[in-house]
Parts: sequence; structure tokens; C-alpha cells
Amino acid sequence: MMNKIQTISSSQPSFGGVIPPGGLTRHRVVAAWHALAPVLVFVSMLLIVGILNPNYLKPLGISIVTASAAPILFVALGQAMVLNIGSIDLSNAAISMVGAILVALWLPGMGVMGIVAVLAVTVAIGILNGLLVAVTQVPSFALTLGTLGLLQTAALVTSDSQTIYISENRELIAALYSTSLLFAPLTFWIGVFVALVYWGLLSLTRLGLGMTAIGKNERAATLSAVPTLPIKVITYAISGLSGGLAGLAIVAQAGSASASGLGSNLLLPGIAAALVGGTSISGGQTNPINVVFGALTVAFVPIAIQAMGFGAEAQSLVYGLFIITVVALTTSRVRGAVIK
Amino acid sequence: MTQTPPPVLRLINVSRSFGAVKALNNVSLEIRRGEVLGLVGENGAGKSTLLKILAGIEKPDTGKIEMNGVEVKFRGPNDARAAGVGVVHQEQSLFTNLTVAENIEQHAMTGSALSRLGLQDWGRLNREAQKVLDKIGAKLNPNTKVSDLSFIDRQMVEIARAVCIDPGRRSTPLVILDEPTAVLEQQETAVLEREIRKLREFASVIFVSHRLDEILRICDRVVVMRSGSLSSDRPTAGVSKADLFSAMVDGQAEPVIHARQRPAVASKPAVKVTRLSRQGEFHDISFEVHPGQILALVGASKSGRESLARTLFGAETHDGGSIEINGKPVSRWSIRKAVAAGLAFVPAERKVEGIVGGLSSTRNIALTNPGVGAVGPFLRPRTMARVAKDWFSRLDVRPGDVSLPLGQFSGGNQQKVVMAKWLNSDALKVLILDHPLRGLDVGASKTVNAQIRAACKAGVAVILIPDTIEEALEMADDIIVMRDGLRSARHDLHSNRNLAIQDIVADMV
Amino acid sequence: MVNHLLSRESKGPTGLILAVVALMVVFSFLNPRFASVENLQNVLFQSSVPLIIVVGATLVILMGSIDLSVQGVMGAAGMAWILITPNTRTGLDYGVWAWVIALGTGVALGLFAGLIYERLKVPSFVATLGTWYVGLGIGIMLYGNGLLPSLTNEALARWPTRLTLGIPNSFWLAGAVVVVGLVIMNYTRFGRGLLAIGNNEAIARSSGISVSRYKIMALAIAGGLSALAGILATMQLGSGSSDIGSTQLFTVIPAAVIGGTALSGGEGGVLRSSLGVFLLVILNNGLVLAGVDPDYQQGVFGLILILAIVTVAWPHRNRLKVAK
Amino acid sequence: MKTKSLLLAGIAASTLSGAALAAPVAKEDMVLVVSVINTTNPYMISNIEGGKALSEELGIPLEIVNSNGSSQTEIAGIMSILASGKTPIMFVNTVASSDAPTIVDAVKQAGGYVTIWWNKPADYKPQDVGDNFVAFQKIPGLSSGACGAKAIAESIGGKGNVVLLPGVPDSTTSKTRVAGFRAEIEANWPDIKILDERPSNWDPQLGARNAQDLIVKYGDQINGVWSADDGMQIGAMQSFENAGLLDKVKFASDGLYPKTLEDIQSGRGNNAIVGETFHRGYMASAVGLYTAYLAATGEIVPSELSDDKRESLFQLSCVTPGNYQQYLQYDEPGAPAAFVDRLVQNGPWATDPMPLVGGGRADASEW
Repeated sequence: MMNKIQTISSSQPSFGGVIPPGGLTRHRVVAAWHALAPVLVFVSMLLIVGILNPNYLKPLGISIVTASAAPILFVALGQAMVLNIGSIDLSNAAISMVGAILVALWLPGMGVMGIVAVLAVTVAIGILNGLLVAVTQVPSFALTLGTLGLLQTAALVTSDSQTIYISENRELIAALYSTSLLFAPLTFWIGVFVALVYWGLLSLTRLGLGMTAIGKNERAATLSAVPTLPIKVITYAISGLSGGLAGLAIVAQAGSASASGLGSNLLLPGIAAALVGGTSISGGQTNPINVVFGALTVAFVPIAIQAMGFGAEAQSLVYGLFIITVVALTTSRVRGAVIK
Repeated sequence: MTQTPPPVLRLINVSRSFGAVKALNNVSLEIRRGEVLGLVGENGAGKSTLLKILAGIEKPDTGKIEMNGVEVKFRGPNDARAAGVGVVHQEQSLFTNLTVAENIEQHAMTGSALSRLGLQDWGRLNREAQKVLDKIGAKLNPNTKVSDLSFIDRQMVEIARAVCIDPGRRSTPLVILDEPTAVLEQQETAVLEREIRKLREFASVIFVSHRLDEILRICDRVVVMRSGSLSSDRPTAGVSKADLFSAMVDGQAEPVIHARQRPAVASKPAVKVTRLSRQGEFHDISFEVHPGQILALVGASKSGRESLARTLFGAETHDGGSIEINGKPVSRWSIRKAVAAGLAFVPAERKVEGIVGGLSSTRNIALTNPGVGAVGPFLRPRTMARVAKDWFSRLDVRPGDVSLPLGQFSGGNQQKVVMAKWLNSDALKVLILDHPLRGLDVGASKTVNAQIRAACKAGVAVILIPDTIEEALEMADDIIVMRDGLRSARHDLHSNRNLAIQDIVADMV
Repeated sequence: MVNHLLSRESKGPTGLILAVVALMVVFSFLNPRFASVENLQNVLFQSSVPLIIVVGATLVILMGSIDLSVQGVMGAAGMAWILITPNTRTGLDYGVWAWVIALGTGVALGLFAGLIYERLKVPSFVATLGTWYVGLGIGIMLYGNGLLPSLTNEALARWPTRLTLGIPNSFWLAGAVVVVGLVIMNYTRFGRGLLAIGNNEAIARSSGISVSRYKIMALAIAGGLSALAGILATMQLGSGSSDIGSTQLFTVIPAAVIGGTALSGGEGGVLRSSLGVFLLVILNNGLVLAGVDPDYQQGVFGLILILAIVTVAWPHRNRLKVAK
Repeated sequence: MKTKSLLLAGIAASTLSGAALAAPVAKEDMVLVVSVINTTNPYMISNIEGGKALSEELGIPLEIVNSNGSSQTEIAGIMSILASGKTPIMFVNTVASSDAPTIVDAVKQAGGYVTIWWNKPADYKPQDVGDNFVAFQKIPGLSSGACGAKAIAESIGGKGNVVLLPGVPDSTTSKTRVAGFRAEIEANWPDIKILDERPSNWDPQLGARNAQDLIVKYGDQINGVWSADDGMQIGAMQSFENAGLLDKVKFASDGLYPKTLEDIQSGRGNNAIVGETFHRGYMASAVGLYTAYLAATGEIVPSELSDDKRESLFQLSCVTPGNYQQYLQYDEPGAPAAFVDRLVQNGPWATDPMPLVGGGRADASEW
């Protein structure tokens, strides 16, 4: 993958490594900043907008931000897990599109089983991605760009280029969106729950340890008998599952799905949310809980731009500057590391 | 009587601190024209800082540097290069996607982007590189891509680059060789020694090595560093290894070489290899290693011994012959199966293959065999940390913080953690070590060797690829000598106690 | 000289040329018009914009970074250019200065991305993603609420398609850019320096290559070339649009990858990326001529991309290979 | 078990935040909102013009939401206005049909009033949602396609080959226009053959590229080109001009963009453009906003309106080189303001040149 912070290199010139004195405290400070930055960025942005217009801090404001964050959050969580093993999944937003279309197609006839079936399909797509990446050993950026194309076609073909509106059994899924808890829709809370599960997976299981090890140094992980192939496949399956959940969130919100509808533009926001949440694009570093704040931030940016009264024409420009600024504030910088 | 020319390099009271730690404390040093200066010291003695200052990577806090009698201030590696300081780094630092000539004439590549859009004259570049290659006697085509070269040829390119200074300057180059032999085979080391003697004709050399006998063979003068200062500076003539060692470690004597007892040979070999082959690497290799036995694989470069070790561990595939582990033949061998069968592998390229630098020591140790640090799929962070602390104190790893990223530790301490990762398993049966002491100082080497012996005593079979033949003689029960992928000799050290290095070398070349 | 140029690219691009030829044979079989002179001119015409972009993109990818800003820069530069070239909206005519200003806009955006990347240490992925939006924003603001600007100068609007020696002018321009790209890559210290950075940045830095300046400059050149592509695309269309570069990114990066330019840097080259562009343009054109259902076009595209990279990578598989 | 209790708590919470149907809203609490797909398409720019004109007329501030082509941005932008505390009166030109329910739900929650233009799922009806979803309005795509088909067919003497350039494949707008085109040909023009159809995503460049490929594929067999909007037609015409075929081919499309008007006036390419449709973005937004405004002030009660005023089809005018002049008045500088004046006078369903012409059927959005 690109943008790699190359901390490991077979031939970096050095005169033997000794911990630079003072490195210990620095290490702690940097670690603390990483843990807090995504939260701080979101909170300060919220405060600024809140001062300009207090309505955004009221229940409706919160429900709006969390509602638009939910689909981004799922995609970002899946992306963060893949970025953590040092790969990327450019197809996961398209998976959520296909997932949404399948939900809309299957829910009326199959009910809850339809949802289960859709998640099974998206997981299967993820597994296929993972197998292709792990077995053929090609760069995931290029490979998943290919599956992205395939999924776009799949979305058009399965939906017959129509917008599929759910008329029957809609309440099964609409409740996920219309039910709110602490002003946020259930879809958002499910996202938070998934983030907690992913966090637990990464920090408390051997599987998670293996994932992070692969992301930080795949060769050493392989030589330490970490089962890289199954772990990659599982990671992509998780990305597929997250995509499927994003699809559910989209349908819960929209009650309908189409190949170019809500969710067709989730790829870049998803990556941005993962990065703003402190995930390193070079692998080996992510905290799913911070990704929640990343998703909130990314969902909040267009709202904030609107709230601060920038003209419609200036939105793109401000959005671009904002993303750069936020990532500049939250990105992990290792002294002397190669940033790609 | 002519005036003696000023020294090529002179350091005057140079100090450098990092925070509260004085890495260099008032170091003064001179190197004369055509001199080969040995530099030794334990890890952390200040060698790295000294070399970084000479290479322009670090700046001294106080003191000054003179070259050829003129004070110099290096603002960066470029300045150092321009002043004639060439460095051969511990690890190869070539651009493998560029040609030999481009790598040698790197000064041709530096400078600002804007001013360097001028077109490259490939003919001239190649001619000039050829001149340098001729000067050091390397037979290489300057237009070859480095990725197509063998390891020793690449080392030659490194040296050529170090001695190649801007032709516009007429000063004597200073070549710093930072452990150039650490990754070389015995055979190649001999070639390198010849090269260094040749270099003396037109350059001054600083030669850094952990191998004291090498220092004594090659250098005119040797400087010992200890805790940021020079503890000894004298001509090599008349100095013994023991002298140097005591200067390095403050009076301790050189460790005693262990005399080992032949282990009781168990009925069943832990590893049995029959006519094992891998295309282009090794061919028709057979041997057995029994529990508690140490087998050393000795050979020059391209002997195939590293590939053999990796194949045993499942990191490479074989295309002929068979492997039996504990009497059972293996099929579709892989790293995971090997580890499940109780094999362990300590790779030579520690940073790239041995450790996950960004992970803490705790997690590095738990990566393969978490032992009590995990229950089923779940980790137990506190128990994991306790296990790691336990290993830290047993192996004297410093600093003692198990939660720090392992990449921040020195090489020796990293290697200790790599050992701990494998030793943390009760099921360990076979330990394969690829250059386990590479780049380690004396203290760390001692700890690692002690662990190897302890494992052996506990019934682990060891397959060792040593850096030197001496190391093989010191550690092994049996030695297999390999040449060009074939087994050329086998020596049982218990029945042949008077085996000489020369006998082994004869089978290597 | 040509021989020398070719030999410096990693391994001969024979496989790629064969793939392009095979594709052409298949498509000619499916529709004989594919091999007609008109269609070949059409293919050259259509490849010219992505070819110009791919040269800049390759420089950036070779040093191990990535440039996502293509669309934004094209939009900003294309709009800037048309608004000060005889058009239906403003009536301004800055002549050559229009080119200078538009190209300058691209270079400035490239510099902007480069400075953020190199000085703020923001990964190029994000720095150029942000620049994409910034450029797009500039294009949108230049567009404003006015009329759609169209070229009034007939000669200018026709220039890209006009044939010189049987080849469309667009392609002559693109070809010149590719040749300049090849020269930069193989005959300048800058080009070789980018390869060195892509191979091992840490060494490049410690051996005194001014890595920072090279990186910023590569992004600036890529910005300039995207701007040139934006101008050419605007000229081809005859009207200005801030979306003039949409979908180009997803032609150019796959083209570079299919051509064998490694996203990790250091491997590949301008020539190979250019062949990748031809492959994709021919694929697109061929699918239309063969009458493939448009719904399936993306899918076929994806499938070919996967097949291409897997075929290239398959022989290099190895237990310890790390592909990210 | 845990999930269940969460769900229960949630349901309790959700009933509280139901539709806020209250007394008519005071003017100073209102904000007009025009949500457009982007700010570069002439049609969208015109949408904004209409909002501005009505905002001036009514003295209510206007907010613009620029979706930048993304449903996500669209919804976030709309939501942010909803959160600002005022009662939104909205005109939404949806990016995709599937966005409509989300937007409507949010507006309903915020107690605002929305008119959706162009795209919504067929089964999703204002009548089922309530008064906050005031209306769905569009100009029938079927008529637009039919206009184009007739114009091309007549101009080439009822015999020949045509190619089609639809917009985004799953957009209802594009699909209805294509369907209208095909229906007209099938019904009345047996000797016209549709050679090929290449969706060009409303993108002029893609239109140009696809046209190029089609030129190569069919050469001078092509007698007519129909595009689902003028943007793609601008690209396509450039390609035919480059190929030297512009003089021999006839074009028809939808939207009568300024550039198109200019080409008709100048007779570009031997009067290449033979058919267009006339409708203006400012009219759509003004009508949509004004309908919502009337609901907010209580002047109309949506639930009491007839079905054709909830799902409405407005008149589309077919433009030919012969009659284009009568539409020039609507592009004069003061035209939007003049239109808004008449709108306030005549109400949303009877303002020329786009009076209500139908709607209310089960499949109104498919027209």
C-alpha cells in the first residue's frame, strides 16, 4: 500500500539502535495524543459550531450528526480493520451498496432471514476479497479497485438499475433508524457497539494481536507463525460484514436503495473517518473507539460548513482544507519515519 | 625535513548529550593519512553517536572537528560527503533499483531538484564509476542494476561508493566501515580485509567491529570506547584481545569457552533430513539432529545453508527429499506446521524478520507462544506482561519496560526478546538460529549463547548458523560444512577435538 | 538512445505490449471497425488526456507516494484557462498568458499538496485528497453562477482533433509529454532521485538527496501536468466544466498499476504506465464497439484489472512476500 | 434480552419525537432551502435563482445546500439546516430517488415542509407520509423523450438510425425520458431504428467519449442523436463536429441550455439541433418552494389536496428551431422575479409556462 510509514526497512542506514534518551517520555506523550486527538478534534469542532449556533448541541442536532455518521461509521470501522493489517479495501463502500440493494430486495419476502442472508453475502464477498489478496499476493489497492468495478456492476444488475423501495416488512429495519436512544438512532449505537467489539478483538484476542503484528511487520509475523492468510481473510470478511451493516443502516434510513443512491459515495468519507480516527494508513495502528469520533467528525464537517455559513460554492474548498487540517492534527508522526 | 601533513581528521573535545545522558564526553581523536583505525566498544558506549557526528547525521554540542587541518561544520550528510567522509553502513544502503554506477556516484545524484534537471551523461557516469571500481579492484559492470548483484558484490559497491569522492576535491578520503563484516561470510571477510589494506594506499579508514581478532588483524591502531569516552587508544602491535576486552568492559576478563559434554543421544532424532533439495539453493542434504545436540551449519556465501535452515522451518519450500520431525515424515510443510511441531527459528535479519518493532515486548513474546498469557483465543494482558517481565529479568533486557515498542531497544536486547518468544513454549523441540549473534555486543552474545546452551540442556535440538567458525567450534557438537549447496564435510567435534579452522575452511572453498 | 530509454525501465514491457496486441486482435474480431484508421485515431485521441496525467502520476507513484488530486486540479485549471481564453462568457483573451496562469494554478495546487505532505508530514493520500476538494472548490467558484463558458475560437476548439501526419494533435501533445517524462525519469538526477526515494527513502535522505524538495517538486510537476490535461480536456470538449476531470483518477491509477508501476514505489516507469493507459482506453473503446451492455462495463473493467495484476504477480508469489 | 429492553426504550423515545404538527408557522421563523445536486450545472444554478427570487418576494432568508453529487453530503447539509432551529421550507432536487424518504423523515421530525423534485421511489407517497411531505413534483420525462423522438424523426424524414445517450443508468429522470423516446418511436415511427444506447452519467465528457466510440462503431449510419440532457448533448455535438459529421446528423435533447439556445440561434452544424424541451430550474424551485410555503402558512392543507397536487406533473414545452423565440423572454434578466410574481398571483398549479398537467396516478414518478 502507499502512504506507508516505513518503520521497518531491510536497509535503513543506522549505527545500531539505542533508545534515544528522552524517548520514553516522548513515547508516552505521543501515545496519549493519539488516544485523545480524535476526541478533542470532534469536541472542539462541536463547541465552535455550538457557539455559533447553540441549536446544534440540542437533541435534534445530536440526532442529525449521529444519524449521518452511522453509515460512515460502519464503513470506516471495516476500513480501519483492513488498514490495520496494512492493506486497504476500496470495495467496502460498494459492498455496502450491494448489501443495501439486497436488503431492499430480500426483506419483503424473507423478513429477518433476509437480513441474515444479506450479511452472509457481504461476508462472503469480503472473504473472496481476502482470499484474492492473500493468495495472489497482489497489492490490495489495485485488487480491491477491481472488485469495486465488479460490485458496481453487481449493484446495477441486481437492482435492474431501479430504486428499490421497501413496502413490506419495512418496520423490521426502519426501527433501527427511527428508534432513538439518547437522541441518536439505534444504527449509530450499533456502530458504537461494533466499535467496542472490534476494539476488544484487537486488544484482547490472539487474532487481534496477529492482525496488528501483520500490519506492523508482516514478514516477522509470518516467521513468528502468525497465520497470515486466514487472518487476512478474516479481516476482509470483517470489512465485508461492516459493509453489510452499513448497507442495513442505509436502508434503515432511506427505506430504499439504488446503485447510485445513499451510500454510493461512502468510500472516501469512510477512509477519511478511519484516518481522522487516528488509524495509520501504513498499518498496525488503529483504535476502533477513536474511529467512532473520526466518523462523527467526518459526518459533522459538511454540517459545520453549512452551519458556519460558507456559501454553497465554497463547500468543496472548505471541505478539502478541513480534511487536511484534521489529519495534520491527528496523524501519527514517528520521528524520522518515512511518510508516503 | 618536510613538515608532517595535518591529520586527515581531528576531533577536539567533542561532546554530545541526549537529554540527561552524555553519549559523548569530551572525545578527542586523530586519524592520520593512510591509517586504519579500529573502533571498538560495547553497545551504548558512544560509537554510534561518534560515527553519526562524523557522517554529518548528528551535530556535536561542543568541541570541533578538523579535516586536513581546517575546521569543518557538517550541516548534513551532504557536507560530510563533500568533505570526503564516506560511510559503509552496518546494513547495506544501496538503491537496488538503480545501477551500480548511480549508486557509486551518488554525489552525482544529490543537490537541489531544480539545479539537477540537467541531463545525465550515462557514458561519463559509467566511465567514472568504472575508474572507482578498478581502484578497489572490483570486477563489476557499472551499468548492472544492483538488485541483480550478489551480497558481497553489493558490499563492494558500498565500498566503492565510500571511497568515491567528488573528483574536484583532492583531499584524502576518510572511509568509515561500520561493522562491514557482520553480515559477511568468513570467505568474504578475507576479501574485505584485502580491500581495506588496498584502501590504505589512498584513504584513511575507521573500522568498527565487534570481532576483536579482526580488529587486531586489520588495524594499525585501535581505540576503545566506554560510556562516552575513549578508554584506550594505542597501536595494535602488542595488544591482545584480553587487553581490549578489559578496556571495553572495565576490567572483566574474556569469557571462558565452555567445554561441553557429549549429550546422551536419544533413540529418535528430533530432526532427520534425507536427500533434501531446493532448486538453485541446496542439493541432496542429509543429516540428523538429536535432542540436546547442537549442529552448526558452516559455509561461505551461496553455500545454501541459510536456505536450508529456512526450508526446515517451512519458510521456503523444498522440491526433493524428505524431512522427519520426531520420527514423523512431514508433508506440505509450512511455518505453522513447523511451529506446531515444536520448531523455532531466529532469523538473521532481526529488524525485518525477527521482531515486530512497533509492538511492545510483551506482545512480541506472546505472538507465537503466549503460554499462560492466553486462554483459548483470548489474551490475558496482565499475565502476558508478567511473563514478559519474567523473561526480561531472566535475560537481563534493558530498559526494563515491557510495554515499550521493541523497535526502540538495542539489537542485543531485541535478540533476547526474540529468544524469549521462542523459549516461552514448553513444546519447543528444535531451535534453528540464523546468525544469532549478528551485530550483538559481547554481553548480549554471552546471554544469547547461555540461553542456547540452556535450551540444549533441556533437551532441545539446535541447528546453528554461526557468524564465524570459532563460534561453531565453541558451540557445536557437530559441524556440517556446505559448499555451493552441497554437503562437503561433516565433523564430530567430540571425536575430533583438535579440528582446526583451516580444515573447515578447506571444505568451504 | 531509444534502446537505452527502454532498458532502464524495470524489465521489458513485452508482456504488456502482448496484452495490448491481444486485446486489439480480440476486439477487431468482434467488430472489424475496431481496427479501422478512424478508430485508431479515436483511441489515440481518447488516450491523450489520461496519458498526460499518467506521466505525472507515475513520477509521484515511483517515489512511493500517491496523487489523488487529479480531478480537482483539472477542474481548477480548465476553468481558469477557458475563462481567459476567448469564450462565450467573459470575452477575455489573455492569449499565452491564459496557459501560463492555468498551468500555474496546477503547479500551485501541486506545491500546496507537496508542502502539506512534506512539511506537515500528512500522508500524500490525505494531502492530495484534500487538494482534490480544494481544486474542485476553486473550479466551482470560478464557474460561479454564470453561463456555461464555451470556446469561441474555432481554431482552438478544433486543434485537439485536427490531424497532423494522420495523428490527432492531442496525441502529439501527449506523446511529447510522455517523451519528456521518459527523459526526466531516465536522464535527470531528479528522475533517478525519485526512483532512489521510492526504493528506500531513508537511505536517500541520509545520502544527501534533497528528498523534501524532490517530493514537493514531483507533486508540483504532477499538478502542472494535471493542469495541462485539464486544458486539453476543456479544449476537446469546447466548453468549461469543473467536473472535466471526473473519472480520470480511476483510469490513471489502474493504468499505472496494470503497467507494473508498484504503488510502494521504486519499480515501473513512464513507458509502462503509458501502455497501461492504452490498454484501458482500448478496453473501454472495444467494449463499446463490441456492444457490451453498459451495465457490465465496470464489471469487465474490474475483472480485467484483477486478471492483469494477478497474472503479473502470480509467478512472484512466495511464502514471505509482503504485498500491501 | 438486553437488545429487547434497548428497543423498548427506543420506541418510547421515538414516539415523543413524532411529527410536530402545529399551528401555522410565522414568517420570521421560516427559512427557505434549495437543495441542488451541484452548483455547476446550468439547471441547478437556475434552481438557485428561483429560490433567490422567491426569497426576495416573500422576505424569507434562503439557504442553499450543495450536494456535490453525493447523497451523503446532501442529507448532511439538509440535516444541518434542520438543526438550526428554524422551520425549513424546502425544495429538494434529490441526488438519487432513494434519498427522498430519508430527507422527508428528517424534515418531518424537524417540523418543516418539503417538496421533492424529480426523483423519489415510486411507492413512496406524500399522502402516506403526512402534511410535512407537501408534494412530489416533476416535469414528465415521458413527454421530454417523446418531444425529442418526434423532432428527430421528423427532421430525418421518418427514416434512419439514432443513438441514445441516457444519463445515470438508475436515475428515474433519465429512465422516463428514454422510455418516452422509445415509446414514441415504437408507436409512430416504424422506420426509425435505435442503434445503440450508452449511459453517459449526465457528464459532457463522457457524452463526448461515448459519441466518439459510437461514431467509429456506426460511422455515417447515424442520422440522429438524442441525449437525456443538454450537457451530454454539448459533448456529443463536439465529437460529431470533430468527426466532420455535425452537418449530417440531427440532435435533440432536454433542457434548452443557454449554449444550446445559442447553437439553435446560430444554426450551428446546418441546424443540427432539431428538438429541445423547455423548462427552467428557477420555475421548478419557485413552484416547489411556494407549495411548501403555502403548507407552512396553513393556506393549504396538503392532506386535503387532490392526489394530482400531491404527486404532480407540470407542463413541458417542446421547442423547435421554429418556435424557440417565444421562450427567450424567460431567460431575460428579470425573468425569475417576474415568474415569482405570477406564481404568487396564480398559485403553484396554474402559472405559465408550466401549469399542472397531471399526476396523482399510482405511478406518477414513473412519468
